[in-house]
Amino acid sequence: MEFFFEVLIGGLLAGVMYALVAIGFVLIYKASGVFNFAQGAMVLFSALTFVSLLERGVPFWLAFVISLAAMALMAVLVERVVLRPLVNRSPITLFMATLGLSYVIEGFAQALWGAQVHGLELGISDEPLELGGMLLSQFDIFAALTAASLVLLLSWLFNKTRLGLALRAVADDPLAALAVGIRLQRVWVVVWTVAGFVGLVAGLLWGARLGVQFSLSLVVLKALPVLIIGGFTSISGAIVGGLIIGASEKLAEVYLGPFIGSGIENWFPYVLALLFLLVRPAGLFGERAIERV
Amino acid sequence: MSSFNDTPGAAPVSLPQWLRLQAQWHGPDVALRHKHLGIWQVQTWAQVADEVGRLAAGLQAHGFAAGATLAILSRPRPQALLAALAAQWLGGVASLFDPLQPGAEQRPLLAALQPEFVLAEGLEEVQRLHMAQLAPKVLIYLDRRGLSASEAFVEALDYAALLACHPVDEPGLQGPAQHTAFVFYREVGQAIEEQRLSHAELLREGQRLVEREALGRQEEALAARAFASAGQARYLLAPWLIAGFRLNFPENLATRDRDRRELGPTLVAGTRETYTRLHGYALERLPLPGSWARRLVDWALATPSGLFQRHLGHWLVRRSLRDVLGFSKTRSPLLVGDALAPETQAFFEVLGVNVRHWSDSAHWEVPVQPVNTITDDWTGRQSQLA
Amino acid sequence: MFYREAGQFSTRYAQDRRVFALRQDRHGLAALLLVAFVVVPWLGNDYWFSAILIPFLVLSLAGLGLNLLTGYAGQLSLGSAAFMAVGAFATYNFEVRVAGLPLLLSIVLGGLSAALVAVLFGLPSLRIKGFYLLVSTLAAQFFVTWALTRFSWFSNHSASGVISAPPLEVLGLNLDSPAGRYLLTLTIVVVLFWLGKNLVRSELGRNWMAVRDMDAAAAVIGIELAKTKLLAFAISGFYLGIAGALWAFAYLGTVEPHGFDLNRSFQILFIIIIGGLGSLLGNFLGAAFIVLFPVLLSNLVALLPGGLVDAGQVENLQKIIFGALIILFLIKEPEGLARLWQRFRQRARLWPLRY
Amino acid sequence: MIQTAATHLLELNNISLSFKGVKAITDISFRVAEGEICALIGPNGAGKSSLLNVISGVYQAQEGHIRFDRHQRRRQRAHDAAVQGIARTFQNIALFKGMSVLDNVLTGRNLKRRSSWIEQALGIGRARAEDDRQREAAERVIEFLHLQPWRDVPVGKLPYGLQKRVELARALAAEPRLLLLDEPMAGMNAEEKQQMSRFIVDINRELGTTVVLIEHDIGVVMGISNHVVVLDYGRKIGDGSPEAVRQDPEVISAYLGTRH
Repeated sequence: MEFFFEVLIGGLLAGVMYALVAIGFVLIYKASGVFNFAQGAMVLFSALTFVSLLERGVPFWLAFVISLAAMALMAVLVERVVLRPLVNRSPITLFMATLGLSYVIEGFAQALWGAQVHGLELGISDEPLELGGMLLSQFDIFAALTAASLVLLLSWLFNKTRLGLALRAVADDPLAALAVGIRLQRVWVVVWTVAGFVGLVAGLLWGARLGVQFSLSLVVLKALPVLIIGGFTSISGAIVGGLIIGASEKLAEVYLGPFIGSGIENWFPYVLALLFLLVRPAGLFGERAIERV
Repeated sequence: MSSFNDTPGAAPVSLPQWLRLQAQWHGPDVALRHKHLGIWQVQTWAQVADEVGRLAAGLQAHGFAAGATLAILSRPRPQALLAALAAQWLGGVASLFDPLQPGAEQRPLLAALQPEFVLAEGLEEVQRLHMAQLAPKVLIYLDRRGLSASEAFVEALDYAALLACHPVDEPGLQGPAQHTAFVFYREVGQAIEEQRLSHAELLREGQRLVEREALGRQEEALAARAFASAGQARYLLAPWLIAGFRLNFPENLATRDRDRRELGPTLVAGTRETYTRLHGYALERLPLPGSWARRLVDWALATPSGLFQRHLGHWLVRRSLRDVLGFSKTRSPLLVGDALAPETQAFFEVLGVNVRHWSDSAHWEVPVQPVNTITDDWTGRQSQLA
Repeated sequence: MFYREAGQFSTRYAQDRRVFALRQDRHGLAALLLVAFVVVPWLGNDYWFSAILIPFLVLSLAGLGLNLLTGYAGQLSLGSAAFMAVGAFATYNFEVRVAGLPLLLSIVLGGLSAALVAVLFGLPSLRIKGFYLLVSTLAAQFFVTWALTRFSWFSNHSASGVISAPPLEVLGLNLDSPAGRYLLTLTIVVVLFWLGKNLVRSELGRNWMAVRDMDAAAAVIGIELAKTKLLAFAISGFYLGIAGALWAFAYLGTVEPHGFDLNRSFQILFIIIIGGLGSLLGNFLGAAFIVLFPVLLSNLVALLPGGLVDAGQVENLQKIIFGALIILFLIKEPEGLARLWQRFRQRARLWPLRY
Repeated sequence: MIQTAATHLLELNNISLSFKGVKAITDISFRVAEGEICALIGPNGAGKSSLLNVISGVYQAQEGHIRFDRHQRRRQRAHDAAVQGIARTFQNIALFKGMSVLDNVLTGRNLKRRSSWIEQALGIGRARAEDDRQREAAERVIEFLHLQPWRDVPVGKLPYGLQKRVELARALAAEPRLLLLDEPMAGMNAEEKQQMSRFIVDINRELGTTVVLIEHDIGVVMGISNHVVVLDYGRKIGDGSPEAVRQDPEVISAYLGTRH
């Protein structure tokens, strides 16, 4: 029984990471209707920038700020070069554009910082911690707390600030937002920057786990089923979805693995997401629009 | 060249006789094409002769006899042409009216003429007859659409229904060559003038054209806009029947330019309007002034001086321009009626299309007798004079 | 300006339906085929066959496979490589397990197996659209590669799941030489493209485009969405499967499941984006680009003074330029290279007039 | 109730429809006689389009049932409606923008297909002969609506008025018994409207197709229709001949009085 819970908790904490990436996704989708495949590349880029700076002896906070600035710069470029020219094109087109974008960012990141694996030490010991008869890694708990505080920060940002207001307006009805004088472009830039910031945090947590390397950009593939389950438009949905995916894939790996073979966590989330879709086509928290003809 | 040579014994003296001859000697050859339902529908000489025969029978059954006049108010369509031939087949006269002429001009004309036998293309034409207070004895329509509403429809006949009759075989013998084949009317001030064309005159003119232009069976002719004109009868219908080439009808006025390019006619019998319109058509579509393309075109269209300019200009511009306009196969570009404006003449000249002018020797006269009865002495006189 | 169209008209609908309505085009195609089948095998060297022509042809075919699904039927897919893998491994198994089965037949059977798998993963498309469908195709992508590595039966229990080509023999003549493999590929590709052209011009093709452009309207005019979509998946799968078999046996010779990973799927998606969605010609153009571009780039880099760009960076550079190009095309020419060609052709047919 | 003698092609009985609890249509019943032109009028949001969507099977009514010809039903898929011979056009044009005019019209005939897709792909069996028949039928529709000059133009490139006509052509190509037109003349100038009404009347007269149409232009409605049904806030407030409806005080107060 403990074992089950340990697996579960481990899974949930992995899910937190998925959730973090998925949140970045949701932000961008809400604000600009773009299904941003490049989110993974952003995670990689930000994390890579950060560690490479550390390795070059830049102090932690400065490195963090610089990486953040880099993400902001990227956001501006993306808005100028990609989003603006493609405004009111089909969602599919925008998606494919972000596919190209992810190539650019990945290529750029690796050209800039090299492709080798960078270790990352955030200075949190990974000592197991005894909690209610279960062993939990301190790092995991730290990660969970970081994620939680990040979510709080975001919800404050969106519900209390003018920016948040603007963003929600844009998300609800871009035209109306324009009408009341909200500058879409600016909102986009901000949102992509925030998404970059979320990506950075996610990148650091993952990086500290598995080392900062190319595979980071693949988390995006896990984020997709998360979004399917949570719905593209709901942050809380992204979190819940992330936890579900994380937990279920670990459990499946451990309990189903022995029967049908190891490595099923590669595809299990998708099958799960599919099942969800067939039952609830709009995800748990998503809104389904009636088709007007 | 012309099938005149391979005719046995006496040469045909009327249009219908030529038609029958073509059908006898070249039955399976293509006589007509009409772009309809997206493709060029084909009719052979045999089919044409048969249809005309049936029509004649149909008309006869409704009291159309030698000397009667069939007024035709229709755009260029095979059926209209065949109806005219059918009337002549019975020794009658076809009188063509152009529905594209403003109704205001036509109404008084029709009102004055009061033709007994009328073929109207469709609803609009029938309505036009009504506005002219026309009550023809026999009204034939080609397109029944919308007619069910109008009252004239009750006794009107469907062209298709007429074809049900059994063909009359002995065509056009009810009358000598001096019989009138076509009569055209126009209104000058208050007076009405007529122009009569006898079979003899048409055949003579046609024969002249056939020989001068060395027209053969392989010609492709496009019957475009000016259908209801003496020139068309002289320089398109008669040669068509004599030389036995193929007469083609475009899908409709909106598509005629595309259709002309598709078809690539070898014989074009156009009026001044035809060529002027084409000239304009080309000008408005040429590359915009100032662009390099336009400079190239202008250079190529400037009357070629050097060998270089002649050849390069030909391959780069003139050759393709000629093709786009549908003239790349045209051997005999004929102009019927008034002469062309010099710049238009020059434009086609440069493209290697030198439009040849055939003056429409029109004799407009005030009718000697009430127009809805036939007199032949005038046309007889004409034929003796020539 | 090379077109002389006057006098080319149809008196029957059959003539009007011809794929190449204009004589000039028909002659051009004939010449092209002549070159491809006679001149090239005669002149070409092994490097060109194995490194350029064969992959180019196979990728064109794969592009067509995806284009039928995405470009014509409007169903986005990221699982192309999976269906290629199924085709390759199925063909392989038919070859090793059924004695004396002719090569072409087992390739076709491979294609059919891929079609089956494609239909299976296409089923969700009956309920879900757009991005949601990506999940299904990605599921295919990951599940298939997993299954093929996991169960060694598929690779006939060979170590590390690598399969290698059977002797390529058609009607008794051996095609193992590069030229032979080229001809085998070329023949299959030509036949399948001819079939594809007929398909997209048939009722089914129109229904696909109808579903793509507006599925609500398509349903109202009586098009059966389910049947239409599933057929798109099946036929697309069939094409991709055969492409996979050729990729494995005519091009690489030996292949493992990870030769058909997600990147391959992306590659094929890029082919149709660059080449042109909803165009047959586009698949060739896109494939040619994808195959030639890296070669050109590396040659260019080689030209640069040594050390300016080191070999390791070339790959990154490639990625950047590729990604940038994708975005550029989506912005400037969403219909890809094929559209550029069509526009040129339109101008040429009307030259010197503008419209 | 009008023309009770005539055979009724379409019969709506107590149809009700609501989205997420919001009533769009409340208990509507009326009958459409074979061969008539029936106009649905009413202010915006009166539920006209929703009603059309119910008839053509795009929406499913929660209550009531529809009888078309002999088929009695509560809910049915759009496909079934098409099979039974109901064709329609949409308020905001729903053409297949990527395809030519001819291809769009041809899609309208997909239910007339008999040969399988394999036969068509390989060009064997009855496929070829059928291709000819389908093409000819499509061409007849194109001719009927005077679309020849644009046969090969992608519909996306056509002006609005023409697109409306192409959509009508696509519906007509299915040789429907009942034709539903959702604001066929919306956003057209007087000339275009007149031409379109001409077409609708011709379709009704020459092809004997029963027409149900939604139109705001009262002049047009009174001109071409011989049966008018008036809706307001999802309820039927008038039903009868144009003259009768024009007199009806309730209708006047609800609609005719106020221009929309």
